[in-house]
Amino acid sequence: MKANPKDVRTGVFYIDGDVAAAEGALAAGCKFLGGYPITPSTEAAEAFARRAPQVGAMFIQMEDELGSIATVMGASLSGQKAMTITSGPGFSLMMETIGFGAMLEIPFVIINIQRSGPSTGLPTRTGQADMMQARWGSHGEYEVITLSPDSPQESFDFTIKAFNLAEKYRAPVMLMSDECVGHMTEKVEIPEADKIDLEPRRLYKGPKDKYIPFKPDKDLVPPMVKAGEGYRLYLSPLSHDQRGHPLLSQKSTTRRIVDKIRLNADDIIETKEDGLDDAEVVVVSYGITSRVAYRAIEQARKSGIKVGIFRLITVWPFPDKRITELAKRVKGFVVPEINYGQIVFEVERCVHGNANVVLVPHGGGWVHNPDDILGAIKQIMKAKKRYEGIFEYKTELEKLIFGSGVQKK
Amino acid sequence: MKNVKHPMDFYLRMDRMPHIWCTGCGIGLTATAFVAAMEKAKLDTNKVCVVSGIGCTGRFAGYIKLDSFHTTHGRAIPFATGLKLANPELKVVVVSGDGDLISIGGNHFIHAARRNIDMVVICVNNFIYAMTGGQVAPTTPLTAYTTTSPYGNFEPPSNIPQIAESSGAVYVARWTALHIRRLTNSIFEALNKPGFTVVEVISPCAQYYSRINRLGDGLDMMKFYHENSQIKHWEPTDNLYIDYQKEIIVGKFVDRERPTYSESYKKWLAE
Amino acid sequence: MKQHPILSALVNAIKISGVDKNKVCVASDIFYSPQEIEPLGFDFFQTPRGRPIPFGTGLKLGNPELKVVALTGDLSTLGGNHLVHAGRRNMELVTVCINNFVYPLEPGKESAKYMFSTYSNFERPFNIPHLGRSCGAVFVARWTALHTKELSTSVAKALNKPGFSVIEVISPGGNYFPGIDSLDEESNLIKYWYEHSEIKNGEDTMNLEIESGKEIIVGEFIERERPTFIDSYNARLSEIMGDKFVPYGGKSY
Amino acid sequence: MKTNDKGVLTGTHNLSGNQACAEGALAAGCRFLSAYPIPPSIEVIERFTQRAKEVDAIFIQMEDEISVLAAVLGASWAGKKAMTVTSGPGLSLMMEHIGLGVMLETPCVIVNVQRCGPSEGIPNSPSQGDVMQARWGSHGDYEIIVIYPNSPQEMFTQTIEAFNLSEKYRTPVVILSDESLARMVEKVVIPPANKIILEPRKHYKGPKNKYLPFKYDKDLVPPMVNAGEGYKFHITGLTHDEKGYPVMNEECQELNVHRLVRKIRNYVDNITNIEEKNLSDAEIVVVSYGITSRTVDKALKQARKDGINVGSIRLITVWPFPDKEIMKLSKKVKAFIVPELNFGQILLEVQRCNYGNAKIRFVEYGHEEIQNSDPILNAIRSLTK
Repeated sequence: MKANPKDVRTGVFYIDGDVAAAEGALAAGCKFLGGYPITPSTEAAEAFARRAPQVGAMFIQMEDELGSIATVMGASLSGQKAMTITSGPGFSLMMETIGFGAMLEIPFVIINIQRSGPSTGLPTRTGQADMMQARWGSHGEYEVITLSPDSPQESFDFTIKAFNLAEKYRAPVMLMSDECVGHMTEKVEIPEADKIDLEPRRLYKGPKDKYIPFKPDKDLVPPMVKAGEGYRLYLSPLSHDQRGHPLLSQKSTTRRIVDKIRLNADDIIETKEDGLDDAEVVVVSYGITSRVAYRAIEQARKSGIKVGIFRLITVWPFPDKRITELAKRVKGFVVPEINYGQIVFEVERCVHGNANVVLVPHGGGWVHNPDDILGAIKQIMKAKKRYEGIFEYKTELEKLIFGSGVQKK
Repeated sequence: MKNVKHPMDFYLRMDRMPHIWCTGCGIGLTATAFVAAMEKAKLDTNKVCVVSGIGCTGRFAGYIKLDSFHTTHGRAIPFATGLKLANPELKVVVVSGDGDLISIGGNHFIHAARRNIDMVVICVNNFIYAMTGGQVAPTTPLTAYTTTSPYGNFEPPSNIPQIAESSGAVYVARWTALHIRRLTNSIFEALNKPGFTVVEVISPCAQYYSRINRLGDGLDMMKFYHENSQIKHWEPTDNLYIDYQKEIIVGKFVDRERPTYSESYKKWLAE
Repeated sequence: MKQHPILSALVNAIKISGVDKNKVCVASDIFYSPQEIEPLGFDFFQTPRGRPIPFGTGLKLGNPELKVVALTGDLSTLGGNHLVHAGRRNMELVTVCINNFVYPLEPGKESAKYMFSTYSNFERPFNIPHLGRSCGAVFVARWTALHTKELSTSVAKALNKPGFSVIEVISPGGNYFPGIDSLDEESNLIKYWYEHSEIKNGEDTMNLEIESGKEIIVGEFIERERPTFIDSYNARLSEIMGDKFVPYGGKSY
Repeated sequence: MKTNDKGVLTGTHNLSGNQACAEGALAAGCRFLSAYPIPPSIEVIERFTQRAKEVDAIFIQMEDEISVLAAVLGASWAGKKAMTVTSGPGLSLMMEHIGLGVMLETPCVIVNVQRCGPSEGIPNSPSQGDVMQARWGSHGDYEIIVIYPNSPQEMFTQTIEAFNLSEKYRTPVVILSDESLARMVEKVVIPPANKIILEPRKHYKGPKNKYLPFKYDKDLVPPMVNAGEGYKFHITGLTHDEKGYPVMNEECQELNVHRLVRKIRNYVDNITNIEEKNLSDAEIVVVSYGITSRTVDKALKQARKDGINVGSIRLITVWPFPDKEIMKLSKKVKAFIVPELNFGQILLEVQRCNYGNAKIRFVEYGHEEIQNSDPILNAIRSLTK
């Protein structure tokens, strides 16, 4: 299915990541945004609000994030592609309802423009510290899909991708952007509508009386219907069987909700590899950090170190297999993150002790200094032995603040 | 000149000056009124806590030299509830904006009023989310332009005194930022009244609200509000809706007696 | 099996009001068993606690043809804010607030009921009709669960009335939860309130406080006209954008 | 510091896990409980409120879980030891304020009686699905302490321990429980008050005018004062300097996060509390925590009878995770077995610390068969073949 020309603002624009995300949503046929203002995500909501009436979409600013995410659930069930836009604190408030969406397999998209935390933190500065929260934030067992753009162009493309994944797998999909990408203004090319492929909603085709809400197809994803079409839906967030009736066991639906992502992981996972064929050191990065990493890699290559980059486009589900493969033939992994270690734990897990893992931490507020990443790369090259656990590289900034006084874990 | 002390210095964190508020903003005036009221009330300054949420007014706590707490968005009232219940000697004042108290904090607002928890709530209403760059607020008057209502606001605004009154506040007043003396007096009365007391302050947002709607600078707006305000004490709260650039009814609307939460809790424990 | 009075009232109301059963969606944070719901012939969504109103808002805006009923028990606590703001927007919802004085999901212990009652013995109860009125609802009523006929007519009226309507239903106890076998005790409770209620249509909502030992006033209190959210949205935008603007229909384009 | 006797119900009682938790809190000197009723955590509130009068403690039922935790933080700053109790859906709503608690370094205890999720799940059946959430649930970067007892007796002692840790490191501490532990009634021995050691609040001693809310000591934990003592301090959820004033730059953010993370990570060895059973000769080690560990013990007895050298590690503090211990073990044992009441959460951590040394078997429990030790036995046997 192709995008609707009415929705797509074809052309070349000079816009920031937030606006690009909003345009992407509209191009993907998103017709509903329930939002609440929070720095640094507001530009996206503003852009959507401006364009909404022109394409027959609805923007409503709710009284809080609890409300905005709940409206998204309703709108999606009534047949619209729906999303919400927020940042860390709002994201935390949405957690309960994210679990609800996962349980009822409601397709929806959350755009999280990350900022520095915890709590209010630095509202106007960047961060990447919500990555684990995106995966584990709500109670109980569920799986999500997250995408992580590093440029306004990608914010546009990945938002469309996000909606496609949401419709395909009927799962929560999160675009984990950050303040840097959100406020970075760059050239964004929006193609013609017929160049944009959209995943149509999996609508149920069979006879009305035969409809079973949670009866999965082969790929473990059940087709769905719209509200108000006389299917007599009964949807309850209690653990349920295929008919949606409460069932005192997690073995059926809840298990499938997890499996439908885990077993389809290979189709979902998308990564970008650069110069890995001869690499001795691999920089694993995602989002804005990968742009900084490229700089460090250039410098390292200049000085004759064989470095490659492994970029996570979909951070969740995590590309376990590929990392394990790589670990067998490289010296080590450098993981720069704008946090004090989240994805690095996943890398450590998949490496199985076959290579060194060096974390380049950053408290947030700004991006890494390429020299730190370079330093970490050199660190691995000169490492004689296998480290016990993750080696936390001491960044210039850290030295500046703490000297070498504070001992490491 | 350096060592000349301003009478307000005692109540302000001079080491944090200059403050972040724009010229022509009404929050500074609210601070002035609050400090004046504090002086008048002669409370033990060690026992007074100021709690704020997030937003322009959320920074209020940061400039007042009392035990001051800057909490999360909309949660100033429950945080203050905890303070008050855990240590009943404290006098708790919540100062925050319209978006913080009425929008995301609306539930806590009505419930604290229902419980009649002993606290003073000063709500600075500037009709807009200023800190995030001028989005539509539940108090934005009809037809006013904001960044998320680019075609003019079509949602009827909240009537803060009415919500407060109908959910059980014992004292409700509204003034514009320029009614300094009356505002001071209201805050003074509120400080001395046991129970959930609400003072709404109509304040201009010179940066966003006025710029988007072309209403001149802060002082023009402040003057406008002041001149177009009509003092009607005890006006039924139904009539207190604010229309875009129209007359604003101000005054003291509610002043009644109800047992506070702590009182009824003690009574219940005694039974 | 015994059908819960509120459900039967809802079904009658749909019959009386003549709205298309298939277009009725019920968003509820109260659990009803599928055996209770499925015969009734409307779509039923159990939402997270306290969120039926925003959830219903989404349904309504996603497809304005729907008739959305928000059925809620925890409204006076978790969802109070949503009530206030949906009322302000005059979102087109029928909100049926089941006021059972307790959290029905809790074990039916007396002490528990006593302690956890929203209106626990020293806290002042919310005057829900008054709150509904002052936040802008266009139709406000209160009945006990045994006023089946009146309740159905009120819900029917609300279904046909454009705008946000609040109907409070006094229904103590928690019989609609499996595993709570307090039926007699609690149908007695309902009977008690039924007998101690007096009908005063159009009563000023100020006087509707629920106080133990006092008669409880029921009836239809408010019926007024205000433009709904979608109306005022369309009005404003066509005023600004002129004929360029396509009124919001919510059809899936 | 000893507790005041009023709170301590010295003697031997038959208590459910939830009641033991309430008793533990009272014994630890907790005098403020704020909660919103949600099964299966009710009994804690009941017990606490029944005893509230005797010890003049305060209970307030707020309008939702968001305000609940906000009130707890407020109470803690007003000088009371405060806690809240909830279950999965409630914990999800509390996430934002866990972040605030971490940022303001506010001592408080959050008890999460787990139930099957996601969303409403199965309200009245046990689960261990919130283990990762307890660590990662709030936005931004932080470390937190999570304790998971496995019997009413331990619920009592560990609740006291939780308060001590929260006071010592000035951080919110999460106690994980679950429906079956909460409802299980066992003998609980409550010692006399003078036998219970409590960590006093790390109160500031110096001169009033010199006080800086976030000026930290060597252990990276700043001393604290209470509201209403005349210090006129300011604290904010924004990134702040040691005065507690917001500072909007990278260095300050680095300083904050660095300290919030390190004040826990640097003391992992002091915090970690694990129970080891016959590891000396063990070739197979079962890593378990909470309610599942009780089933493990049954399985181990049987396996030992069959002459298989199995040992077990029980995580009493789940977070921070005992990386070192698992690493050490992974070098000398053949395999790990990880039984959990979820679809694999701590399993991931064990895999991480295993460094590819030992085999790992995951035993997935459904809440129905939690009593049944056969799945673990089968796993053990299959590994010995």
